[in-house]
Amino acid sequence: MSSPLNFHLEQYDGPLDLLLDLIRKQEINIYDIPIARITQQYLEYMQKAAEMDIELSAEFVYMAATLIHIKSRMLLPRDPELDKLLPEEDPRQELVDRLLEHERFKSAAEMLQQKRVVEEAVWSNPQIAQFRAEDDDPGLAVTLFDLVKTFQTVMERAKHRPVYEVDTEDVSVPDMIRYLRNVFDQESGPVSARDLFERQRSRRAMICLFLALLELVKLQALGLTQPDSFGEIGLKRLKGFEAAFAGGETLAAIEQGYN
Amino acid sequence: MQEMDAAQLAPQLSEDRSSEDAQLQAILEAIVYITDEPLTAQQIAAAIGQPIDKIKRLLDQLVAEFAKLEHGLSIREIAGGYKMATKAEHHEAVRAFVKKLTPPLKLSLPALETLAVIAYKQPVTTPEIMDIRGVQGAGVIKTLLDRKLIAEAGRKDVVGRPLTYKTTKEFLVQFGLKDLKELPTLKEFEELGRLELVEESAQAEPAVEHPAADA
Amino acid sequence: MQEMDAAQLAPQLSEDRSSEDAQLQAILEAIVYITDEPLTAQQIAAAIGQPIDKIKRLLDQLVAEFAKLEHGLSIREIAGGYKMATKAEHHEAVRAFVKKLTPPLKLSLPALETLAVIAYKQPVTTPEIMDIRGVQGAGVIKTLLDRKLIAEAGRKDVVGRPLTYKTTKEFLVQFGLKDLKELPTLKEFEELGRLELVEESAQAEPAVEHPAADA
Repeated sequence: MSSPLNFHLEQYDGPLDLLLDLIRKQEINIYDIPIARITQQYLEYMQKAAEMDIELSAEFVYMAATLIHIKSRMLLPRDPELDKLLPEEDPRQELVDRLLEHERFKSAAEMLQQKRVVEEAVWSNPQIAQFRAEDDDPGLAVTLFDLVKTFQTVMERAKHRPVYEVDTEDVSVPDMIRYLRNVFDQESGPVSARDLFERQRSRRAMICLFLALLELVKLQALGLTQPDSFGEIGLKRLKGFEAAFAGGETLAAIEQGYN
Repeated sequence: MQEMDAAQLAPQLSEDRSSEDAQLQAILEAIVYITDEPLTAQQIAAAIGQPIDKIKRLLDQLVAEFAKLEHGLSIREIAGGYKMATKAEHHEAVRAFVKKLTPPLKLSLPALETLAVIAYKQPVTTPEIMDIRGVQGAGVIKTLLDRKLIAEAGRKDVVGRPLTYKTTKEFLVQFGLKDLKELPTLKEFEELGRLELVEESAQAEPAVEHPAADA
Repeated sequence: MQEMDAAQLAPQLSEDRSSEDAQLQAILEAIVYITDEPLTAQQIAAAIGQPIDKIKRLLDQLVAEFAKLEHGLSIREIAGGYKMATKAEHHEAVRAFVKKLTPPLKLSLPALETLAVIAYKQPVTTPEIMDIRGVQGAGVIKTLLDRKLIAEAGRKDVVGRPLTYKTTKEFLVQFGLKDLKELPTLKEFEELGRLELVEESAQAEPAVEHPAADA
């Protein structure tokens, strides 16, 4: 019995490729694989590859073990009584299914390759650039009217918003506490601490804001968050927020302390 | 009747020739399409190894074919060569089509609000914008910068030296403004709103008067 | 005779309509000529403000017209849209004139196989692909991603939540496919394999029959 692979050692992309080649070259019925013969040829190939220093991947070894396992299962006699109760599947079935599935995708790959050959013989010469050069940028889906109207809405909103005006010259810590109360009355989510500080127009305002924050954190009206280490510090309203401003006493006490 | 006879005879006599002609004409069409520079009949004839007379005749046929009303392309003789192009009478339609293909930029409401604030209050810092809008979040500034509608305008001389922003020339172009002075003031806008109401009620009148005018 | 009567009546009844159709068809030809990305009938209909049914009908007419032997160009349906290109059968003649040759997309057999698995099984995970191919090695996945032939398609809701892959529009364009439905079914490949032996011996016949069918 001569192996079909005696004369040249082809490279295979994987064990399924090798098996399919063995089966197809010898015109073997894939639904009735002579497993002993194929296993022997498979192992011969692996040996030759080793002799020629061709490195085979782990899948080749795994497939060899699978083949030997199937071979041994086919050699084992089955209890005919058990077969009646629980007919055993052909031990080769799973392998055959995998081989057929693999072969279908090999054909699909070939079909794709043929389609590429056609595409490479087809050329296109679109002239859209000539028409595009004239108006480069897409227009805005907004008109000047929209712009003005939007600005008006913003200004209207600003007018009706209860804003606590902080006089930058003689701003105090209690001023800033009231300011923060205003901010967090509207914002339930975290607010960037940096944004708050950047809004301040004077050094004094920033210091007062900082002290006000400390007071509110101490009262557990506000909490500090920092999602990433060295990341942005955020401020968040806590459960104690309402309580801290409920009575006037706590605020009054703080006011006393700073005056 | 004579024509019919000729038509009946022709296929048998010249089937090979006409099929060969059709084949060659197809090749000419493909070649004229693919080349950007006008090709002379001579160049084509030499490249595909065919007599120049034949190529010239077939090119003329091709020119005549595309000259028909139902074709939007034409093969024109330019600088002694042949070149394919869209017909001039469809340029408007094609241009309008290309323009519609690139969808106009949509601005989100926060972006539009921010742009409006910058337009009217420039140069303005991010904290100031947020103050006016009463909203946190400066993410839209980047969008507007990317779309070149606004640009940085130096730092403001206050604590922290925050960056200021201004609108760009692109902004003027997009909104059809000659300069920033052309931006309507809010007062003008409010008056416009009042006029609109008047106009709307005025508009109904002619519709009522119309029959009377006719009579 | 009946046909002639109909033909004689037709021009007067529908002259306006057919001239309008010719005009529209010319515009479609020009549009399909200039565009680089395949355009859907819907896009075209929306952009030129015409009913989609009409546009579809005229596009089909245009496709049929250019499919004729005497045309070297064709209007192909690719990736759900229409695009003009030279016919593949004239590639030899055209190649001599093509200046900017598109770099051929050379894919290794393993890459093509992987692409085939993704095309048929999408969305599919790397382990599933390796299972079918019987080989480890996700290296080709990166190649396919780099060439934009495949894209990530979310995570599969199984242990480890592996990424899944799908083919892209670029895949359809590169392989000249109208849509994924145009791919032959896997079952067809199986039958094809079985038929191959039978067909090989029979292959000579259709080639002989072809001219007879034309006459």
